[in-house]
Amino acid sequence: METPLAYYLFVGAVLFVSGIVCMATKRNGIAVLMGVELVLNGANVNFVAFAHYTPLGLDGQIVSLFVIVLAAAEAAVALAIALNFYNNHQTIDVDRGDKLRG
Amino acid sequence: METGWQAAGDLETTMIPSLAEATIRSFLDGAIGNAGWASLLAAVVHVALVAGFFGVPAGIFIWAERKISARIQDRLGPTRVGGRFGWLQAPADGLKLLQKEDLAPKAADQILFPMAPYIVVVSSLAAFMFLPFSDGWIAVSLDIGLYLMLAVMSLEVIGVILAGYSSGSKWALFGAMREAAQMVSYEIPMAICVVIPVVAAGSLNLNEIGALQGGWLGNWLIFHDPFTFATFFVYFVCATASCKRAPFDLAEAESELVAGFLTEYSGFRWSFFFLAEYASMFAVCGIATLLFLGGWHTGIPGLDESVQGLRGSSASWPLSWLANVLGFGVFFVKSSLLVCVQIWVRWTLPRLRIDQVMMTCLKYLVPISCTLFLGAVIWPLVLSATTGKTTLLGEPLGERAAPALEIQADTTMTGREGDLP
Amino acid sequence: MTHIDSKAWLLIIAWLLPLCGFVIEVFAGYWSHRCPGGRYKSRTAAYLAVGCIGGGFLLSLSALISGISDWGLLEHQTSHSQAAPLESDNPDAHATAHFTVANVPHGEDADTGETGHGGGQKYVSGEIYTLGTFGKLRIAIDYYVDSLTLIMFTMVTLIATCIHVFAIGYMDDERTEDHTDHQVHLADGSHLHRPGRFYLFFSYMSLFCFSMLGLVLAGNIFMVFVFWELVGICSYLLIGFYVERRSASTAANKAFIVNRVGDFGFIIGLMILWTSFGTFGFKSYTDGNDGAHPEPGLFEMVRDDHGKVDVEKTDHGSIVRIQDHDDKSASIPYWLLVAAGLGIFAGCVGKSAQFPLQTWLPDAMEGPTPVSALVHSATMVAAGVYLAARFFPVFLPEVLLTIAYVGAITLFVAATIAIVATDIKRVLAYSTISQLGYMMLAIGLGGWGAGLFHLITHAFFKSLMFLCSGSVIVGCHHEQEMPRMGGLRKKMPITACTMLIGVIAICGLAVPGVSLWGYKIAFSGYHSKDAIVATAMTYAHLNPAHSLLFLAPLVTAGITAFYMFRLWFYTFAGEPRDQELYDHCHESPRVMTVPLMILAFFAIFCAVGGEGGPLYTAISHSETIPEHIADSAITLPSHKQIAGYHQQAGILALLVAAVGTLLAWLMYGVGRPDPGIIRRQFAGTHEFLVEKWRFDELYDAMFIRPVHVVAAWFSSFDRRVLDGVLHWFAHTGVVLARWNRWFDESLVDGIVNWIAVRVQAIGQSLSVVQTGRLRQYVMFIALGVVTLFLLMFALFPQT
Amino acid sequence: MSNQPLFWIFALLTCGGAVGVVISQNIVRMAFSLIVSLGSTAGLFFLLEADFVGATQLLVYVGGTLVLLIFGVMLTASGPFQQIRVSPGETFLGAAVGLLLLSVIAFTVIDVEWDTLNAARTEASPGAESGNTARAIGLRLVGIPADHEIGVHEGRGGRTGYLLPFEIVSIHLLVVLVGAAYLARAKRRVADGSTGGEN
Repeated sequence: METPLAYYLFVGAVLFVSGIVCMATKRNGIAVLMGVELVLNGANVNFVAFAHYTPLGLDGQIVSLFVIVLAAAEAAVALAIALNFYNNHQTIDVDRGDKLRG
Repeated sequence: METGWQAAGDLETTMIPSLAEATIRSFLDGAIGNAGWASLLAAVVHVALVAGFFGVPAGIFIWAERKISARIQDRLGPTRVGGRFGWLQAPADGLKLLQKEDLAPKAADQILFPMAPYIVVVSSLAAFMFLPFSDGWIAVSLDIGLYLMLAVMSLEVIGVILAGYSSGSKWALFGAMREAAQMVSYEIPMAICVVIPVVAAGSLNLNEIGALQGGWLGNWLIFHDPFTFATFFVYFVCATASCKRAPFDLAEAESELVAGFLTEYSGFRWSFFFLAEYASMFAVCGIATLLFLGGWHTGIPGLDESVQGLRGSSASWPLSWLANVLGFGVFFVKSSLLVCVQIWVRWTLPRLRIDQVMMTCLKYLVPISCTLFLGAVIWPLVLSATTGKTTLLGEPLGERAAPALEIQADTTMTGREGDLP
Repeated sequence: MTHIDSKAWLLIIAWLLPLCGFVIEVFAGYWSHRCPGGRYKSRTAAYLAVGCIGGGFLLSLSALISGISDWGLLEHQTSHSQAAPLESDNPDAHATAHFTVANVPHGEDADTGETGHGGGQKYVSGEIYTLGTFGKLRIAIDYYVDSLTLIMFTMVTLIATCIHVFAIGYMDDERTEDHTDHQVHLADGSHLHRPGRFYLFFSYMSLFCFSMLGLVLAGNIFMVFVFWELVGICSYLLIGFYVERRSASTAANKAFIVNRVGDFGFIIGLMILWTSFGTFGFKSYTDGNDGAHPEPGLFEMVRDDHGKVDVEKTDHGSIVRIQDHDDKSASIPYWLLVAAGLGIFAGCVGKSAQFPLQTWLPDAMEGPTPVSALVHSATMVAAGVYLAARFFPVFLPEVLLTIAYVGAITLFVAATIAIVATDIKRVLAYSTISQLGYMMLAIGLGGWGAGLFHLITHAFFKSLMFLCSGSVIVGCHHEQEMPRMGGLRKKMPITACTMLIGVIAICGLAVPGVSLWGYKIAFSGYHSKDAIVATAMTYAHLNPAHSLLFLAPLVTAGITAFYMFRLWFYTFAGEPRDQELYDHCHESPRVMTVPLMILAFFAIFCAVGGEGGPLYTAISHSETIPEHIADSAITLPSHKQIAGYHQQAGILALLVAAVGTLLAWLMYGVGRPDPGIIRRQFAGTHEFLVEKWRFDELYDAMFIRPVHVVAAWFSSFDRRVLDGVLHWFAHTGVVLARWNRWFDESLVDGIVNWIAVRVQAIGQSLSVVQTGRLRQYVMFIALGVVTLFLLMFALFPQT
Repeated sequence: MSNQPLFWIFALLTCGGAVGVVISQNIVRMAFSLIVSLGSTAGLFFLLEADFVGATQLLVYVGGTLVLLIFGVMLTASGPFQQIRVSPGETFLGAAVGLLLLSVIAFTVIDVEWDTLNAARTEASPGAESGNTARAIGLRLVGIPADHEIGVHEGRGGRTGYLLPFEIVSIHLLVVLVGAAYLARAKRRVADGSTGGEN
């Protein structure tokens, strides 16, 4: 018997919600980034699962590849921002970045 | 070559995902009669075999390193343990390390510190799953075998970093950070170098790449064109660096960092790192053998063909088995020679500084590998435009991909469902 | 631009060369003159200017030679060669012969004019560029080249070259970064320090040469006017070159404003000519009209080929038929043509400093001496004479009479003032005015050739004398007062010698009765002045009512000799009056003396042969000989008639000049009678002359004071009436604005502020959410999503 | 072959890793949990016959996380195990919102009839059991739709490809790398004499 699609979707949901909660509760900037990665991964799981279980075919996989690549790009930029943030504030506590101005 | 080419050309047979699995599993299937249990048992057998291929060469190389370094330094090395050449030295060392107390510093992270060696050793072991030791002797034969193998091998560095961080020691942390920087940097030229023979062969499947190079010496991808020839040496340098071997062993530079990320480890866990290092040396050298040096083929024209003939007669499996054993021997000898070169280099060259290491990679190896890639792509085009052939020495290898493409193009044009891999 | 005659080409290039020089100098001059490290600036600008004008001279010379060969300028016109045996042994016979034909004037000369025209056109004219066509009015850059143009070009470029070279030496003290002007006293008692303006001087000079040449080259009266004004501008710039000196800037302003008066008449003349004739051109084009009937010019419209003006009497007075015109019945009232001529002449009066506008020229001596030499003696002031000569065909007898009287008055008045002037340059300036009066007189008397002859000769010797005076001034360290000089001939022999040549030339001294190889032993001035006096004498005989026009030049010839020798004796002869000045005095450098010698050569020899000589012959080829107008009261003398009086006039003039010279020698060379005693005896006259016949005072009373009164009246009108109206408007505006402000502040601002306050309040309440905290935002997003889902489930169940 | 046990193993590891990321307060442990979660996700991909995506997941994501790790260590290096804690109230609030969101999504997942889709899929592609999708993906990326399931669908056209997005993403990556290098470049200080050596 094959694993139902709903199971995969649930896994994706857990990843997604974990990412959201991680972003919402962590004060460490790097941890926030990790939350973002988790959210993207939750989406990816959904894509690949739908690709497998629906007539979507390879499209789902390709979109997930794009997501992975763009996530890497996003990580690069976000880390550069984090580094600058650290240079300016001597910390990566995102709560310290509430100045809303330069 | 003729037979090899025929075997490769027969898409339906060569594109079966895992040849070895098929044999072992079908054998077990016949013996037990339950498909589920049979596949489980087959998996266990595979893991055992791979672990064996993982452990035995490592042991041999640990011994070889001692002997070769001793000879280079005008010593004898181990002579007593196990007889004439001290050949039992490696197992004896392992035994000694097993007996040691499992120490962990107080400042260490109590979860990550013990876990780090396992990550290293598992990722190193997992890489062997995708390494064909002979034609079809491969645990998991995938179309993206090489890709996955590189991916898995890159996991090793996570263990190193975790080890360095969780030790709670600045020497360990320094070593880990150096290792991370070095690995991340050297992966780039290494990946590009790996892609060059892949372009020439037209496949990421290591088994296919190996099978393609049968026939004679000229068919080896290292002789495919001048760029692959140069690529081999660049790859070898990168591979050496990615194994943290001297002269790139900055992560455990004794003179500066005590022992780098290994500082706080001892006994069994320490031996895991050691084992993983030698295993991955063998893995990268195996990749080099498969990609450049003809894999399990001897390179002697008549011999290769006859051995391939043995394989072709799949009805009598002992004969084909014998041929594969021979192929394994050839593969092992080639890889071991490369490992010995690494050992030789280690005991000859002094260690670089970390900035020199980074500069070598980013300023020299990356541009060189990019240039080589460009050249390797353009070479067959130029050559076929001028001479009509795509290679100088061997038979054209890249044509393998052409029929597949044609079929796919037909499929798209007609809208007919093709039976494709 | 189709075809342009080669002579015209040469002249156009010669004309444009100084413009290039000017552009380069004025834009690049300052930088090019910086020497690396040294405080002296280089002479590059001067070399450039000299090169341009020298090149222009060479081109003009080649054009002249080309003209001579093309048109045979050196050959006497057919009837002249027989009818004017100038130094005939039997003058009486000629005189009687010509008296007999006086009643039928110009019979033979009319033929001359015809042959002059019929024997091939002796001019080239064409268009360089059309600036614009406005209906009938066509404004173009034309050229009109005849022998007069060629000679003027050569003369102007030659003199200008000499003066440029001289100026290199004269302006040398400007060639520094820190020039001290000793004549400008600052409030603290020190002198003005400023950067030297060496390059600026030469750029102005180049611009002046360009303008003057353009004026001469011009083929239509409008272009003449444009360059006329450009020349005026250059004059203004050069007079005010030492702009920091109050006297210099005042003199520049005076020159400019006085010239405006004349130009006003000029513009009126222009307007009359255009409305009546519809063209500005002198004559029809010879170049560039491919076989088509050329558009006739002014000269052709006024006079036919025989120089005849077609005058008709109608009920409304006399009219002049316009000839060679599409509309055969086109005409212009006689008086209007007279007015046009007077208007044009008014411009000439201003430019040539004729009575009553002569007052600006002496003041113009504030400029550097090369400027005085070039602009205010040789060329620019001659432009007025040139224009009068050029427009000779348009002038009717009444106009000519006016010209003659103006010239006569001017020459006498200026000469009398020159007697008492003590500034060396002012003496020369008044002399210039006087000589210009001679030229005007000659033109007015119908002695066209004589006037221009004198123009050329005068240009040479007057520029020579000015340069000599410049040399003296430099040698005496910018001392211009003659009473402080004396005996300088020992210190500066070359200057003294060349000056003496100039003085003899202007006085018209000669050795009577002796000739050398058929030529009289006389300098250029003798020949030209002789020609004028002869014309005047003939005229006086023909029109006895106007005998004054003969007496004035004759007497003035003596006065001229007197004051010129006075100048020379004052300056060069005798004993030094100021020993210190004398001791520091020195001869000028070679760069200044060589031009003197060149000019001296021309002052001696340019008029060789007199009226039979090449210069006069060449000029006379451009002459339009007017035919007598039927009921005119005036009879113009013909060449033959003049030739008859030549001998007499020459002797008379020489005699008078000799008397003047002798008197000068007695008074200033020997010192007996003592000039001081005479001055005291005629104190009133002397003062009157020193105050320049009180022209400045007269103008002050006549014009300046009334203008002041009128201006004061207008000013009070402005202040009382106009200002009152304006103030009322302003006050009303203020009241309105106050009300407006109240409206703005209470109502408009109230609404806007209320909205702003509301918006701010809302924003304030919302800003609580805007914490800048990343985690809260994430939380908001999550909550928002959940809320959306719940809303969706609640609102659209089971869809 | 039944993949149920493998699925459960990987699913639990994935979810456990994700929850570990949330719960853990140590950045390196979080990263470790993340690696476990992402690696297991790659396993799930293999189960879903998306080999190439799985391998890419391992290579790219693990590489990315590796860099995250390095940065985490670097930027929290002021204390060896520095932690920035949040207040319990916030933690509780976050957990509550998370659970709410999870319940909404779970409700949605359960509420949909997935079996119809499953049925459609089994009809459409009986033979797509192999996980060797690398070549097909590659062809699709360069614009040749070799996937028979998609290629024949009416309304999609025969030439569906991802060449343009692929190129765009490539350029995008390049730009991002350059930009990141610029953003993170070292602010060079003027070297004093003592450090003027070779570096």
